[in-house]
Amino acid sequence: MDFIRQTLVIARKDLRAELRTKEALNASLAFALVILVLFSFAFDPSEKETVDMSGGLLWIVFAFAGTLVLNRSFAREVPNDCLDALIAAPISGSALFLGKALANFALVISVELVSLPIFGIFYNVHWTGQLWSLLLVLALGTWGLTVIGTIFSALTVNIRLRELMAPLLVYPMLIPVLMSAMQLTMQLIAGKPLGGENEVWLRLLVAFDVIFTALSLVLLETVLVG
Amino acid sequence: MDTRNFTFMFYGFLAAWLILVVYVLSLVSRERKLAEQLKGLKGLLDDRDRK
Amino acid sequence: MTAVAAEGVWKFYGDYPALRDVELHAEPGACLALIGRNGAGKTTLLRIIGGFSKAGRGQVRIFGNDPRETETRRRVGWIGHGISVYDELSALENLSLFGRLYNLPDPHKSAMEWLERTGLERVKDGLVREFSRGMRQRLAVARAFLHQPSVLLLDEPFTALDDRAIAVLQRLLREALAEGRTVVMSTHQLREALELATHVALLNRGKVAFHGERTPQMAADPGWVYAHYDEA
Amino acid sequence: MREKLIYGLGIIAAILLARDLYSIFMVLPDEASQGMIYRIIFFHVPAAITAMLCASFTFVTSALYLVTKNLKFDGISVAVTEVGLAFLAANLVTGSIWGRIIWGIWWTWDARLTSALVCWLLYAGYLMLRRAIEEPTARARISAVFNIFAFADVPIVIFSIKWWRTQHPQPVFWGGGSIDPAMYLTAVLNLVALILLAVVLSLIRLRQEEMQREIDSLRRYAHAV
Repeated sequence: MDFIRQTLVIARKDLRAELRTKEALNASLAFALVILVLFSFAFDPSEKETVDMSGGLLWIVFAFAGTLVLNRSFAREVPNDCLDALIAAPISGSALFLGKALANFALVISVELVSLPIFGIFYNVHWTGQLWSLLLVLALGTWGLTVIGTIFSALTVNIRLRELMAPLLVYPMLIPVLMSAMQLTMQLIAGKPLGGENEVWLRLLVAFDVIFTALSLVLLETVLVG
Repeated sequence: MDTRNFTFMFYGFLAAWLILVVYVLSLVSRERKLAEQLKGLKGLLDDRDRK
Repeated sequence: MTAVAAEGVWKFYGDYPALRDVELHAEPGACLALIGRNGAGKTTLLRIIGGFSKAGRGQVRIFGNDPRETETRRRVGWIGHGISVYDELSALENLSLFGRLYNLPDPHKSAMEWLERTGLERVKDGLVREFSRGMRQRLAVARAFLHQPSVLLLDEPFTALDDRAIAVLQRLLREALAEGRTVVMSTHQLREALELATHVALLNRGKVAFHGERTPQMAADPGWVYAHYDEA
Repeated sequence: MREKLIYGLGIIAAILLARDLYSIFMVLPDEASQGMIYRIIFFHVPAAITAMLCASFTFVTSALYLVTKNLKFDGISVAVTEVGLAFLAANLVTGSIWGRIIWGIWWTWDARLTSALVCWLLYAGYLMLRRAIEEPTARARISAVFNIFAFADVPIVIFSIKWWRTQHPQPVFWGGGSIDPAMYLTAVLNLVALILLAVVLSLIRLRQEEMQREIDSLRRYAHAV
């Protein structure tokens, strides 16, 4: 179907362009590692404390490192007026959004999958206990992060204070995602299963992803075409 | 308990009113600034039209 | 069927009317030059025709359809101020990317064809970042012609181009017009534009001050139109 | 016409507020456990409700702008949002002062207070975003889209923070807590008074927004000539 093909074309373009320069990817990875190291110096947590704060620490790292990549998403189109070429191309706003979101998702997930083992080593936390549930939470949380990051990168693409404005707008929006992801990650690392009273957090995460993916698919066209 | 209770209630009402008053004052000052700009621009355009 | 038609188009920036009741049309095979001072609304009008922004009031039609419709966009080519190609990708990668976006039957073949026609086939695998200005501009021209658009919209095409790129663009535009395609361009370079133009439209502070055929007299003295129709 | 409306509503709001202040301090008895401090609730809760009403209203006008592209709705959106933010700030401050007595600490990461703070940050972002865009039409469009995203986030924020941690007493009016009819009447009257006050302030702010629009177009006209 055309929609899927065009989405993949956009996603592949974004990934190829990013992997060629790796500027945002390296910055994001370095940023994640620095925070992990600093936190271990700052708190020097005991075994019990580490597990308690694992969810919070990991998702703060993911959120901040992630936004470095996400802000670049539409900013990359500005130098040669490439955004005009994409708007002029016969693809719908939703295909453009989904393509960019998928590319961003892949990049942010890769940063996370690198930082997770490093977190395990630095804080000697056994995080592979419930690997599949953890990866599910990681995917859902990162998709929420990516959707909001991508649409706000588009929203602020033509604004002069773009680098400053995007984070200021994104973080308050992300609080529900970060909260539920932190809660679920901590429970999983502490060994508790996903069901039970964590169920409600999982539902909130899924609801957030669905609502804002739908909103972004509909509204990107309005954002880009004046 | 009672005196502290009263003082904090007083602070509470004072704070609530203070915020609203500060906001109203900012509205008033903005109103004056806008009116001046409007008058200045209109004056500028009138002179230019008369020339 | 009129290629490009603007009917009663208004465009507001806040309350300021950038375009005021613009009535313009271009038949297939015509080359309409939009001229006018800076801020007269040339680029604003062109961007509405290209579907980059919507008219406040009135409407723009390309072959009778709304410019934002996917099918219509498949038939429109655009050259703006920026070259709209990616520095991180090579010339061939850029053109095949746009070839796939425009759903061409064989993106690679069309890309190679247009690289040859703009003299870039030898550097097809070089990254655009390493290209000279002239090569980048010719690649932008190749991208605009890649999907054989029936309508070509050019926003001040001759300002940023070097001599070789201008020659290439003029040759391609003449061929396109001969094949019955339509060109609408906003421009300051009256000489290059008036050579190609079949019709001229003068915009003055958002209003159409003059719209008509290009007479030989205009080509001879580019300032003529301004003198007769452009009040202060 | 609008002038009369502003002054008329302003006077009604003032009268109501005076009556409420009188009844809050003079008429109503102290609450058994909390002593006098509970009186703050007569401002704390109505301020939150007014702020929430402002948020919903500005969501509607933002959506209307996107549909009609009429700048009037954009003006209303910014006016109502700004007033809503002022009331939410009042709610936050009174809440923390009340908390100081009840829970002994200035700021508790309690569900209601935290979600009010997050909502405040969201809509403060809206105003900052507006200030970063000059061109009026683009500003209206971009801020309307942001407003829709912010409004969609509010319920999720409230739920997520409520589950995260809750110390806030069950809602006194709807929580089935027994409430003395006189108190209830005063609270409702105070709510009406605050809503009227919000309408008045919004109308004033709207008039300023229109003046600003007129200034912008005169300035562009002056440059163009």
